[in-house]
Amino acid sequence: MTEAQIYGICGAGLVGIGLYGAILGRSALRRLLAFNLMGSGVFLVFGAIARRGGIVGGTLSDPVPQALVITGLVVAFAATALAVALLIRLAAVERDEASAEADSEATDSPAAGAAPARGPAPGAGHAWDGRG
Amino acid sequence: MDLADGFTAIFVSLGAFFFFAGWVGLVRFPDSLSRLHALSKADNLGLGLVIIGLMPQASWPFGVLKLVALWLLGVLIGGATAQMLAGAIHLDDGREPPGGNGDFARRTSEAGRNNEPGAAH
Amino acid sequence: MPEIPLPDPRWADLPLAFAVLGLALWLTLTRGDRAAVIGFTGYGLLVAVAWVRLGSVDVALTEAALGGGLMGVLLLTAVARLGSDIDQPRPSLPGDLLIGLLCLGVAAGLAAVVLGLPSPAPSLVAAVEDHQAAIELGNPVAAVLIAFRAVDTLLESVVLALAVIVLWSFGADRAWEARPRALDFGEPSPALVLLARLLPPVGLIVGVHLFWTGADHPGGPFQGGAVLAAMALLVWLARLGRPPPVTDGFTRLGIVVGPLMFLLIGLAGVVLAGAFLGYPDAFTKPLILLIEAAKTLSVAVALALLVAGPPALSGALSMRRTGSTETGAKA
Amino acid sequence: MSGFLLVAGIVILVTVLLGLVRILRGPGDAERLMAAQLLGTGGVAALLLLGSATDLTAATDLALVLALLAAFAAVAFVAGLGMAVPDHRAGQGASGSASRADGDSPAGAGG
Repeated sequence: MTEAQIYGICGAGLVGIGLYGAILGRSALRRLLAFNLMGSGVFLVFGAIARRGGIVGGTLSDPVPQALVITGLVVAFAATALAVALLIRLAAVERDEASAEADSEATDSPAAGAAPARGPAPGAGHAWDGRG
Repeated sequence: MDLADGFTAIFVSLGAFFFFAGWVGLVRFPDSLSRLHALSKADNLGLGLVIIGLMPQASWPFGVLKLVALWLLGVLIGGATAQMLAGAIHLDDGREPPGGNGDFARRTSEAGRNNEPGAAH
Repeated sequence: MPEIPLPDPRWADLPLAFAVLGLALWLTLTRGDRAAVIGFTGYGLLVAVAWVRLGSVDVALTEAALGGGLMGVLLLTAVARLGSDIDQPRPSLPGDLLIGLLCLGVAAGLAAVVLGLPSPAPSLVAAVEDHQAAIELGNPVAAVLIAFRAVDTLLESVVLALAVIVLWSFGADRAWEARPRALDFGEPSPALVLLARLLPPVGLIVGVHLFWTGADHPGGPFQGGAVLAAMALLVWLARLGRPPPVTDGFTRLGIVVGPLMFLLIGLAGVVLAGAFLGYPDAFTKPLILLIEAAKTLSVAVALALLVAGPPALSGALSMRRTGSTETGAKA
Repeated sequence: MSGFLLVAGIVILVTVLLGLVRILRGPGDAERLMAAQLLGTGGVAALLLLGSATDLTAATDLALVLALLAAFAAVAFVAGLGMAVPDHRAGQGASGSASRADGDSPAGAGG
């Protein structure tokens, strides 16, 4: 087995593991991690192809797939950062709703469930100010 | 084989030994602070000896300079992170509670961040 | 001492590949979110070493800086902020086993494709080498990024700028004038402050070195920019400085200067070199350096701001346990 | 000489890979972080040896970047821990955030 084959198969395995985790992950953050594993598996398969091309061309690695992987890594990071921001926003909104529900149960008035014009909900402060 | 190669062989072997020792300590030591101590050994002695050993093989001057910079970086970062981690795992009796997954590190902050002997080697 | 023959490199490759797969499997199945994220930072380091074994130090540098460094900061702060690090039961779908088998099938199929790749492998090495001399770059990967597939790189730098804009839009309306607060974790430990004072000058040198050496050796704007961004994050985490407010003009300029410079020089190429993103022969190297310098700055600013989060009125500050450092210092 | 350096690099790499056991076993997240740190340091040493053995000078640059950035996980971990044990603010009992955080509190974790 050449190293291209070893890491290529490793990349294939990572795609499988990432796919499984993206479907059955325990939490949204874990599914995000799994998605990154999947991406890194695809990149490794690219790396295997680059390595094979590089050997044919008499160098270590074919530069064109390498360049694609570099741009891909940066874009994947940007996408992950956006996903993390969305997760935190979602958590803030959920917390708002949970506290609104708890308040409405406490005051025993069903009409307060909608809670249209309240101030910032307690507990939302640490997650980007709750609802805009 | 000449003198420089012999020098390299001795110091790199010593460095590899300290990585092994650090691993044994990390896996076998009973509590967190001892494990941190073992990690610091690998961090500072292992990497340091490997770098000293590689110096005769490096190109002069930039290769050697980079190695020196790496060693300084390793000592600085290793020391500072060990200090931070020691703060994070510090408990009053310094022993590990029989907790399960992840709860140990979370019981951190009250006592945390004071100077922990044995952490900054 | 007898000369030791070169060992079979598979002694390194096979354990490394198994460790990467095992770590990935563990961090998919383990219970705690924070444990999984810590595993993921280790995973990034391992994959960086794997890329060296695949002969690509350029990618390894990017993976080490992004996957090992910045991703760790982004995800660990996210775990802290979400407060979700409690054991969550795995969602038990009825077709659990079926999904597992299907994923195994996908992996096996892909592995079969990898093993059955055509031989001899298609290669663009010769094509790159033929034209590399014309743009005076010794690093073939840099040549592909900045010249041969310049449109990709241009769009990619635009994507980074757009990502920052989208991220900012996640902030609350009334927080628009405020600063990003995702790294706002209360009083830092003294060791962190020391590190944040000593490391950034070194990181600055390494980042600029990576950008400069990227013309002829592995490195480049992405790798250099990522290292610079990491140094900014360190300063912000230690509260020696704060992320700029999103309304700050210089920050905004920093985000767009890379794509803008790329675009302007590319448009000038229509007139001077007869093609969009073409470089006139006399000024090829200086123009490329100009673009790469601007891109390094933009990548650094954009990556740091992506981790720093959208603008917010209150950060982790409101959750901070007061006085932990003070009591620690006295003890 | 390069044969010896490669062997040493492989030995160190395999050693720190075995340290992954600590990531798997924990028991605390601090232990996992230590194993990741060992991975970073050992990776730096292995890269230096590999680079010296195969005349891959760029490996030193990569080792520099690894050494600089491997510590960031520890930094973010310790900084984020301040959040994991939130103070129990008055009037928060019913809110979602407090009930979530309870799982992380020292009282909850000691059991």
